[in-house]
Amino acid sequence: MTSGRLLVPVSESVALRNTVAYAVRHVVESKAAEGAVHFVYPYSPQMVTGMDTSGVDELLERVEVWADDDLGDDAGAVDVQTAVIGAGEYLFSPGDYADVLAEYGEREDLETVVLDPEFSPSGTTPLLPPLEAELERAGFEVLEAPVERPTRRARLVRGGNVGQFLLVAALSFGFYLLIGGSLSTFDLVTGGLSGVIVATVLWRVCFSGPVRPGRLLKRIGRMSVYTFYLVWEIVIANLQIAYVVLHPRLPIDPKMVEFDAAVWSEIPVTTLANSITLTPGTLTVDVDSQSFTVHSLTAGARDDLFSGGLERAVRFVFYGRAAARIPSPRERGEEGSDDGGAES
Amino acid sequence: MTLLTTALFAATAAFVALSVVIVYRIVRGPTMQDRVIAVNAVGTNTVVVIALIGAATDDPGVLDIALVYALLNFLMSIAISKFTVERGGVM
Amino acid sequence: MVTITEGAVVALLAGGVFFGLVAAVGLLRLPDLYTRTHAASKTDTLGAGLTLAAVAVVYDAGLPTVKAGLLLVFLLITNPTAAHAIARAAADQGIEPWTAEDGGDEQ
Amino acid sequence: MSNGNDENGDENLGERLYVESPIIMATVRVVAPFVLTFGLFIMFHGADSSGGGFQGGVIVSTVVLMVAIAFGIEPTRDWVDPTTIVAVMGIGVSVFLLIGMGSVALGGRFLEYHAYPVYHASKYGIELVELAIGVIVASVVVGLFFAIAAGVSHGDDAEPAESEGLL
Repeated sequence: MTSGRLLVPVSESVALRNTVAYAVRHVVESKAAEGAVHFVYPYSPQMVTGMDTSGVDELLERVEVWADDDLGDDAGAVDVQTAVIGAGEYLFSPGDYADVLAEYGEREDLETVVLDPEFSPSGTTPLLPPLEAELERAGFEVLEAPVERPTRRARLVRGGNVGQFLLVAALSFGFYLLIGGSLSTFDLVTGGLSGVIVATVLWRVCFSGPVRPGRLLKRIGRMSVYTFYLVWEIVIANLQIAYVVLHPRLPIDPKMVEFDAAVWSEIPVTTLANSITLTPGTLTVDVDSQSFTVHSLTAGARDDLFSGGLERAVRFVFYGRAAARIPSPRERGEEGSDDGGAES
Repeated sequence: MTLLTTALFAATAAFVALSVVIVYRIVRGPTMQDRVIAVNAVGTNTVVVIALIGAATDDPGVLDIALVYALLNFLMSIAISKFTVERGGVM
Repeated sequence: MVTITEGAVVALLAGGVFFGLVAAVGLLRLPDLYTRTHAASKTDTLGAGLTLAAVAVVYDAGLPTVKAGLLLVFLLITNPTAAHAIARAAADQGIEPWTAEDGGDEQ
Repeated sequence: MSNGNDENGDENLGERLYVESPIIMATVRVVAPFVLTFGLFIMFHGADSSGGGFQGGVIVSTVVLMVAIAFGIEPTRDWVDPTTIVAVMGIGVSVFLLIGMGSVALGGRFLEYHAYPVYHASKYGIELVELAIGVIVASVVVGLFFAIAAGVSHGDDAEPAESEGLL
């Protein structure tokens, strides 16, 4: 039996985001007529959490935003509430916590408790197993939010051809001789052996598709040009960061922005993402196929990002000169798709 | 001591001191990611320190150790990030 | 007299230590995880880069120079990836970025 | 919130899907062959430099751990296949034993390389033994990693209590 009315005690914890998602999903799936999730914070002034009431309110507010996020279209069907309980009482043992939770649960007619696996309002004391027992004795059904999440994975091993095998072997052999720094018979033999081993193990992992040597050489050539450009950008970026960090007033205006980059496939996207991370006040937080979520430190950094110099350079490396002329994100109208954060 | 070794040792000392400063962030947190990023920074500094000591004492073999350390540092960062995300915040 | 090599090494080391310092100060001063990641990923990488360049110069174009260069390339590839991994984990756990409006000095 | 994962919300009702980061995967793809070569280099140069079988073996196993972290443990398990690990471990142990017992058979003590009627017997002997140790170390580390990972992850019908015990 699954109940559609849940009581979720919350505290500052690393698994909180996940617990909220689990509780919301649980209610939605139960298809209960009067689904409800109550997030409660057992608060006691004596607790040594270093948190005052404003911190608690902020936490509950955050939880509510997450719950709305997860509910999406079902927002109307489920009643989400937050409350601070136990204020003014002295909460110490798991029994105390169970008592205030049980009292609240009975008042609000909730039958199931979802526990955060990292729930620990009193700091470091291991509270969970005894709390679970106490709550079950009080007549609640107790669920612990699972920590594993469903995962979608990319393919590890891809198709390959002989060219790929030889290329990996050659790369490995060359690298072996480079770090060995000698051309003695011993090094040549062991180097060849490791080339074969490395290629056997990794030949279908290293490349995303069949290798075309001509195109690869061109890319490597353009890559070396790009490296100089990148190093220059990195130095400029760091001087800017140094100015910002050492400035007495810390003139930063951080903000998350999202934009769709005009690069395709794995390696170019990664090159662009890592270049973004290394250059002016920008940090790639997430990439979903072409959509980049970037955290930017200053308004100037955002400007540079949208004017698309790096993106153009990466396109030049991987697709040649013609592709470099694709318009910049600003010209494509990508600018302004700010995500959350402050208004500019 | 030549000027070079003095400079190298001075830089080594500076990087060690900086790492000690960063330890404040590891202790203070507040989130686990803060700690990971600080540990990662200390790791990068350690790689540099190993390389510097190698250069100052003229022992090129030490560079191999620095390389391995850099590798482990990277592995630590991605491992912690991945497992915290995949297990919903629980290590 | 100071030779060119010595001058280059000292200059590179000074630059490296300076950016290492910026990284450490940034890690302590900046208000939230994401901004701190900026300091750690960029500045520390350049600080390490300059210092490793100094090490490469010290070894005077031998095999160790190659190794120092490899170490540098490795750091340049992996450090931003590590920073991305950590920032991604933070975003996934719902840690909100600090904005100028939050103001004040939480920390 | 800005994790692009919530877009699939229709099919899985607020359940947050975890997608491996393409950036980490690509980085690992690029770095892996070089790390593996480096590990093998350290293994082969056990006799005359700072390297050795043990260190090299650990670096080699790092490659597998790196791939497992970037691509997920399940696909990696399919890729390397635990029986391969056990087989490799067996080969390592038998090479070690063969060299060790070979010297005994030729009238020396265990691992006494001079017993072999080969030029530079001691050098090649140490080399081979280091190699065998490296292979053993690498396969043991990888095997342990998969064993621990299997214990922690919740199977479809595993008892929750059981996995908690292992954590």
